[in-house]
Amino acid sequence: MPQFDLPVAERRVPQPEHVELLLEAPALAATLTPGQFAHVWTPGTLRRPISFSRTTPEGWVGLLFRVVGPGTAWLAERRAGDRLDVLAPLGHGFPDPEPGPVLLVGGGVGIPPLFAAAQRWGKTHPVSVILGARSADALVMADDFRALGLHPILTTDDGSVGERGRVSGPVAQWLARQGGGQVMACGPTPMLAAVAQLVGGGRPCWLAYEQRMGCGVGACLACVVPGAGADGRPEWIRVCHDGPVLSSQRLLWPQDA
Amino acid sequence: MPQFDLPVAERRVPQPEHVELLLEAPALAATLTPGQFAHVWTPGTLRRPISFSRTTPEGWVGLLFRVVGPGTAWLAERRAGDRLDVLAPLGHGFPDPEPGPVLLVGGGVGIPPLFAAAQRWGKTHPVSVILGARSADALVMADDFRALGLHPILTTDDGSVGERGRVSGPVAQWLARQGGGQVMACGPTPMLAAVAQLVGGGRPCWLAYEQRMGCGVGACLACVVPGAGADGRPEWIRVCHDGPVLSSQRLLWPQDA
Amino acid sequence: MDVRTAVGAVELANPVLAASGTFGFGPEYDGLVEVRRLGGVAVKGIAPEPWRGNAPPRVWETPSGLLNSIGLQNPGVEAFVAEDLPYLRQQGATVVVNIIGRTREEYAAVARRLDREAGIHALELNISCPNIKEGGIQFGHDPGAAGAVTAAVKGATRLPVWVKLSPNTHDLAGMARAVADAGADAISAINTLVGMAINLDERRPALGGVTGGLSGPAIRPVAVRAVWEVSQAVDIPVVGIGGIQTAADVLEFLMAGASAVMVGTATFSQPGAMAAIIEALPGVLAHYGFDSVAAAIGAAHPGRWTT
Amino acid sequence: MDVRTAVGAVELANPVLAASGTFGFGPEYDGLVEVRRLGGVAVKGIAPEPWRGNAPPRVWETPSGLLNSIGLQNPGVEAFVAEDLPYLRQQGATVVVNIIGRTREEYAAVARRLDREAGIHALELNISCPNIKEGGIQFGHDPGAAGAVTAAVKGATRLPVWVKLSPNTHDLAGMARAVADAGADAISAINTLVGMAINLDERRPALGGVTGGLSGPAIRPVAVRAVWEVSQAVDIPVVGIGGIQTAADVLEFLMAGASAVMVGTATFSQPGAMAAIIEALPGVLAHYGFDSVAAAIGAAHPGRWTT
Ligand SMILES: Cc1cc2nc3c(=O)[nH]c(=O)nc-3n(C[C@H](O)[C@H](O)[C@H](O)COP(=O)(O)OP(=O)(O)OC[C@H]3O[C@@H](n4cnc5c(N)ncnc54)[C@H](O)[C@@H]3O)c2cc1C
Ligand SMILES: Cc1cc2nc3c(=O)[nH]c(=O)nc-3n(C[C@H](O)[C@H](O)[C@H](O)COP(=O)(O)OP(=O)(O)OC[C@H]3O[C@@H](n4cnc5c(N)ncnc54)[C@H](O)[C@@H]3O)c2cc1C
Ligand SMILES: Cc1cc2nc3c(=O)[nH]c(=O)nc-3n(C[C@H](O)[C@H](O)[C@H](O)COP(=O)(O)O)c2cc1C
Ligand SMILES: Cc1cc2nc3c(=O)[nH]c(=O)nc-3n(C[C@H](O)[C@H](O)[C@H](O)COP(=O)(O)O)c2cc1C
Ligand code: FES
Ligand code: FES
Repeated sequence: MPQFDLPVAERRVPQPEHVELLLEAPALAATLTPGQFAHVWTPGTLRRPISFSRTTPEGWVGLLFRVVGPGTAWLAERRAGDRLDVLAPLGHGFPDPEPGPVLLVGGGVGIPPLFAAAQRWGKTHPVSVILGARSADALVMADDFRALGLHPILTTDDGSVGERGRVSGPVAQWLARQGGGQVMACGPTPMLAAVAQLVGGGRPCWLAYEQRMGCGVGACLACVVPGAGADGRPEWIRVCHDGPVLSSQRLLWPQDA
Repeated sequence: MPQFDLPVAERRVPQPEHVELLLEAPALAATLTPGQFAHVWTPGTLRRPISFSRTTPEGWVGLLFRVVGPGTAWLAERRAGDRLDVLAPLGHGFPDPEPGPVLLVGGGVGIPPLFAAAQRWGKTHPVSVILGARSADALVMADDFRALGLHPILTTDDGSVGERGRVSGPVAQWLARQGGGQVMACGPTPMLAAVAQLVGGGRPCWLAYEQRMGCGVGACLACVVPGAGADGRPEWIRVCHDGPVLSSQRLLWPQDA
Repeated sequence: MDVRTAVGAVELANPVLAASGTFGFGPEYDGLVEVRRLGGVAVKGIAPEPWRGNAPPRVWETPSGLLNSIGLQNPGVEAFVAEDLPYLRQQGATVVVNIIGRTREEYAAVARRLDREAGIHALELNISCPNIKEGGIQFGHDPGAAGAVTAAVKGATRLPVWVKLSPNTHDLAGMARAVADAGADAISAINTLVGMAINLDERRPALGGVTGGLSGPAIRPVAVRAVWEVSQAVDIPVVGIGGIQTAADVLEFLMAGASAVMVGTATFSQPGAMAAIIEALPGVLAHYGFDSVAAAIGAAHPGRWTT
Repeated sequence: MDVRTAVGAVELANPVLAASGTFGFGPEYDGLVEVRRLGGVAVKGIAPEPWRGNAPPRVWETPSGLLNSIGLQNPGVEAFVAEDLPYLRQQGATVVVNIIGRTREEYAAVARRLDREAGIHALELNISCPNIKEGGIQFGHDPGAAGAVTAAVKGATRLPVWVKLSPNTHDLAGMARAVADAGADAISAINTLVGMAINLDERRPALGGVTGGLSGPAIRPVAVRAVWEVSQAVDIPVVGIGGIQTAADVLEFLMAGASAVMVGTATFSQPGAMAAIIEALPGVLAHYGFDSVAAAIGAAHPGRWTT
């Protein structure tokens, strides 16, 4: 995983409190797998992990984030021409899906890596998209999916756009409708747990996980989540190195841990 | 001593590594005594003390500094329109001189407060000026003194401008030439000690002192220098509150302390 | 929003006090800080006689921190009573007098002298200053000695006695129990950490006193943990100190178990820091779902976690 | 410019080593850090058997600092020897193996097992990790226990033994003397300070392990002072650790008395930090008037001040 010093090509504000920085990075763009992330330098003692949201024909890569604290606030102030120091591509992204339908489920700032997945597999697989957020102004990239010819189902907690409620309803419907297929999801941990439970053991279910990180490269053992080892015994999985995309089968959920 | 949020009206670079910021501060300009200083907010845990270098007819005040570390480096990046958070005017400046000749002696970044003194007393008193620095590119404000109609004698350690050597030579000559008069000086502590020794006890000698500061307002007891109390016993003098301008009579020099 | 709090019998209009040694005796910040708006003011440490303190330089900036080696320079208790106390009394400030000594008897002597004075609300025993070279320093990490000096002071005054602990020990809980058992009315935590810096140009320690006390945001995690540990070890109230800059920082200390806090180093950079914190506190409490300062005290303690 | 140095019998091409726990076992930073260019690598603490460590979250950022509560998760000595050591051996790195245990015997067992392995240059005893809840923690502040574990390890290996001290004590000099008397070949100072933070949203400690170890620039003044004190208390070499980010920081530790240094937290933010420091060091030494690393060691000690 090399280190890059990348110029910001464009800065977008898709929603209030959300910024997408497009970085000029043709070499990186060519090697990215959807679900991989960048560990981005910001002032302070730790970098910030952000998933890649897209690649573009110009050889740009996107980082779309919500401003939640000092790190993302600093990033949000970057302008075209400024440079970002990023370690990338980090971790394992989504595996190439098997033939058949693919469901992408994204919640909040978990949506960006699923857009990257839609870019990659939208033409080779029948892709359905379900996006959730607290409210309309936290729902990002719906238009980007539409521009790919996809028709995302939207849900918001407050009903301000799409269906009122969580993604679980539409996910359950999709699962009931489709005999087989596979699911890729990214979002808050409770959402991932709900999706994993709905999917159950019958179909592949890939989840892009979050955990507080130190190094981002597997060295410090900070970013662990509980998993089931090969022998079924509990083991720690490093999100940065073994993930962030993990099979739902490999994870132990808080209640099982 | 109030707190001000002052816009930078102009930024000048009088020498490499030196910056003068002119701040729009009519209320402050009206009350300043030469030798008083500002405690300027910079990122980090402490403010930075900088003497006022001048006032202007527009109601501006100047801060002229050399870039030596992170605080002054940050200040040097300020541009017209940026704002500075300053506590000012702090401390006691030079007292109104008695009638008669006045010698101003400035070394390096000790020159600015003496220019402020020249502005104040250049018309009411016969003022002589001796300025010293390491080399030509550390000698500031000579032209400003000339613009007041004064003829500063210049000395540099390396002889790159003016006389080669220290200010002591010209100071001794001035003292020998003038029967009476008074001296105001600001610069590195060894220079102040030399000036004080040359002047001796016969004439008023006012020195603008430096010491590492915490609060800048007299509360923390950080900025002390050894002085002789009223009863002759050693006591600590707070540079921020009792100074920075102190009578040479009040100070104990390192060798006496 | 009810921001009132109490440290034992000492009632405070809000939980934000000025920390000892960073606020002089009050008048120095005149025009910048209204002392009567503060929860209280802890004055510079006072000894029976004047102390000279350490050679300059006495401060040095470090990453998010400050080293100081003032060395407890102070005018002595008589000068304090005659020259400094009247201002604070007249301002109606809640006054905590920080006291220092080289021996148990010296501490008790200051306490006894101050017991006669009006306008003092509590004494704070600084048994933790890392800058004095005399015997006093052992009070900071020896539970027996700390208990003995606490008892001596309690015997010399009717004023509430707060004991200020040093973080430079592995056994904060033991120290806290020792001073609580000896009758302390509250514990202040923490004083500075021992640290030092080198002046590379001069090839010598940056501070005249060689080592100094580290304060500022750098030490906040050490302070929060001290408050956490001490507030669970004893039943007397804890005053949290160390690196506080914002109302959110105050809430962190409250949730860790502090009943009030003190702000020190932040005042140097921003004299208005305490006023700004007091102004912001109601909004921050509300944002995190508290309806009073009291409700936040100890809210993160075991058994009270919401997740 | 001669940047070579030595920690007792261990000769180093330069004084900059990777600190234990922040650099894994080396290959994690492949492509970003060339381990053979470093002065050396201290690997993650190794116990006789695998340790599970603490619950996440395990890191939390603080002002100029980092809290961690990894809790010494490690694969155990057998897995380390089979899976991790070969990479470092093959890279030709100078390898310091950090070892941990719950008892004196466990430390000795790891040391005995590693004594048979090629490619290890020193052992570093972590007697100071604040994150383990078992008996081990007492080694960190009890000179007797620290001396005993040092002696036990010395008896189990021919490798040089460095003992890594905790700053969470008031008597660093006493700890240093105890381990030196027990035969330690060098002292590493310091490990992390005990600290904690509260997650305000969740109303609970931010770290799964509740308290954690504070590292990063915030602790540099504490570390410099530890090196200063320890290097004057004992005659064995000292390895300085804590908050180093730049070549000037390295010089500060050298002047305080360190013979070499370790860089930890800085690598997280800037994987190239160690390489950049090594590259800048000759220029920085020259700027401050030194013609070698050796000349700078202890240059600020009493009796050597130039002013
Ligand atoms: C693999 C991965 C991919 C991510 N992708 C995205 C993305 O595409 N868009 C996006 O908006 N956010 C994403 N996040 C979350 C993002 O990293 C945090 O929002 C961000 O680090 C917050 O930093 P801050 O300084 O603004 O906030 P603060 O909350 O002040 O950060 C404090 C510390 O906590 C860490 N932290 C805070 N929130 C999180 C979180 N949710 N997950 C992990 N660490 C956290 C920070 O990195 C920092 O170390 C991702 C996280 C991970 C682990
Ligand atoms: C009353 C007074 C008036 C001053 N007036 C001027 C002026 O007009 N022009 C000018 O260029 N400089 C002046 N100085 C010196 C100026 O304060 C320092 O150069 C500046 O603080 C350096 O900050 P830094 O972060 O760039 O450097 P650093 O050296 O990194 O600063 C580290 C710390 O040391 C302190 N410090 C460093 N040098 C000095 C110094 N010489 N005196 C006091 N504290 C110091 C800083 O304030 C800071 O706290 C004055 C100092 C005092 C006390
Ligand atoms: C310059 C200075 C002087 C101090 N003097 C004293 C003192 O006299 N007595 C005392 O108990 N604490 C003293 N302290 C410690 C502070 O009261 C406080 O405990 C410490 O600075 C941590 O808080 P902070 O990080 O908010 O500054 C002093 C601190 C500083 C910075
Ligand atoms: C994530 C992390 C894990 C650590 N693990 C160990 C360890 O296993 N053994 C040890 O002796 N020190 C360990 N340390 C302490 C470091 O080696 C070092 O002493 C400390 O972080 C201070 O240096 P720094 O400020 O450069 O990080 C760890 C530190 C961190 C941040
Ligand atoms: S963040 Fe260091 S191992 Fe994952
Ligand atoms: S700087 Fe605080 S008293 Fe002068």
